[in-house]
Amino acid sequence: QLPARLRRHNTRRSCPAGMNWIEEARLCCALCPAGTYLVGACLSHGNESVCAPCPAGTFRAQPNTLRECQACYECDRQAFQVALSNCSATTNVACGCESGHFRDCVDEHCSHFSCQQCQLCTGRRVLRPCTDVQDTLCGGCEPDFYAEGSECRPCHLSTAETCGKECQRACGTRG
Amino acid sequence: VKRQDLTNTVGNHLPVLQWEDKRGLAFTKNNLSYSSSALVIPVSGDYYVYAQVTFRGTSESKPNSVTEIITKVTDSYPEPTQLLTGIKTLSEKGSSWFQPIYLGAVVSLEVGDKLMVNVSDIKLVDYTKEHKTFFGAFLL
Amino acid sequence: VKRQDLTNTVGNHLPVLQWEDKRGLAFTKNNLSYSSSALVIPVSGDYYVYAQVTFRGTSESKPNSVTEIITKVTDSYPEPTQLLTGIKTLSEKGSSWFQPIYLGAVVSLEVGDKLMVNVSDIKLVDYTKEHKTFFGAFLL
Amino acid sequence: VKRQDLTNTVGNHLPVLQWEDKRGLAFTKNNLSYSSSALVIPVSGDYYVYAQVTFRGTSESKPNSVTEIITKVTDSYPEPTQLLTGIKTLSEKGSSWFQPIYLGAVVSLEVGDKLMVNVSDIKLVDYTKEHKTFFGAFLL
Repeated sequence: QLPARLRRHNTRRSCPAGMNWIEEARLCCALCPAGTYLVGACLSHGNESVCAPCPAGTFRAQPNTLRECQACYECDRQAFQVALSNCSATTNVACGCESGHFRDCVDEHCSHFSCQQCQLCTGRRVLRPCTDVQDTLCGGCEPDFYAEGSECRPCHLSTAETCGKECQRACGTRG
Repeated sequence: VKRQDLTNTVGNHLPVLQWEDKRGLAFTKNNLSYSSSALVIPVSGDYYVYAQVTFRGTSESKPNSVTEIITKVTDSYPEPTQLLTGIKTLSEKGSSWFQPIYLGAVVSLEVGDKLMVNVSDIKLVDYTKEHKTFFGAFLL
Repeated sequence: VKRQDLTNTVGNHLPVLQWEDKRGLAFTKNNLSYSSSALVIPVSGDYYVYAQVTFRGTSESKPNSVTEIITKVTDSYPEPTQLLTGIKTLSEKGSSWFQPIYLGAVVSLEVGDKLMVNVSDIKLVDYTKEHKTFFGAFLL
Repeated sequence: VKRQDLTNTVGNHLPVLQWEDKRGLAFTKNNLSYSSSALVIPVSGDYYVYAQVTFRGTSESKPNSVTEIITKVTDSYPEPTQLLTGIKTLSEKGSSWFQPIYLGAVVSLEVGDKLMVNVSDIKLVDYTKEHKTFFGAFLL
């Protein structure tokens, strides 16, 4: 009679897909779905775990056997951030900038940023419009505008006395 | 940490931070409880008390300095006692700045004592992520 | 800490530090082991986890900010969890700069959980002296 | 911490801080004693050792950097061992500046070992309030 083959004791991390090892029960239990967390182990190998929905203000984006849900982040109102999408049971809050603002990143990965107002290209060509991640890029003066210092001024506001060389070049001689 | 309601000062003039004590990474156990902005000491003894506050702001909202104080309030004395203090002057130039202050030490506490965290300006406290601003204690 | 091989990132996009666990002041005991950049938790419980990273560089290599994050990786969840974060903007002017960030707090961990330290830029980490950059944990 | 007598250097060139060990929040117990600027270890084991030094000064007295080192002196070796180091370059512009440095970690110590805190410049240490500069250790 063949020696009874010892049933391999359930060792840690040998659970099939869709299950995790639960230390206190020393069993492989089914994962809790995203949006929930583990409140109790399954009663026998491979069965359903006891899961509960994430409390308000917390989430779990993936199936899991964790004992708590992750606290949602908050958007930084001091930095003029807004919630692009609110926290749900399965997704963290997504923060961004209001329209007309762009992200001024503090670190390389832009996990920290403040929202700065897009610059307006008054009287200038827009070489690159403002986006969520970069400011407007303004070009030279538009037609019917002339350069005065760092500004572009409308030709029609200039007079013979005030229309200097650059103005005359851009706007023609003023009558 | 959680979003602060901006009216909360007690004891000395510096505002007191409010904390999340259940959700996410936050927890209390062994009768060390949290109520109205304070950790309440369940048994007399020596505790390692710690807190980190991440201050942050824009160039417009940059003070000369930021301060974090861990304070004890006790029934046996009418005024709060400052246990640990971190003060840092700021010299950042950029459009936004970040400044963490970590404090931690052993203090002798009595049952019923309350521990709180005061800050120089509550509007400058980064409450957006629980792992940037935190507060805790454990009995030795 | 030890000289970093500059290719090592896991989980979220920030690179993970590698550590010396035997020589000099470094040690592990009571089954709290170190393997592939992580401390491995031998028994479930509450741990005080801490790390200091000294960042340093020259004026040419000075970023806007430096960040240190203590992260947990667990079999129970496919994504790493950020436990503690320190971010500091830099405003030093001189030819070289130093910026230490210390983090420490109590966290609840399960057997098999792995703890790691992520940094914003591994090239800026001062690995030259073990007493300037260090990482550890102990069971309460 | 207490007012420093400005002559006290031992071992390596950095001056050693002197501490108040009885009055106010300061205390020693379980045979962990204090003598001539050092905590004396009563029993071999792993200790969590920590210290915060608040450096402060005026614009005239602002060095490039400030340094805090927790050092071990032992009978079994003639030179001090640097256990923990915090170094920070300064870039404050204002008339006065504050810079706290916190250090803390687990170290293995032998009975009779002495722990001290060295600083880059003793005149820049804020000894005015016990909760701004402090030093301690506890056995795990």
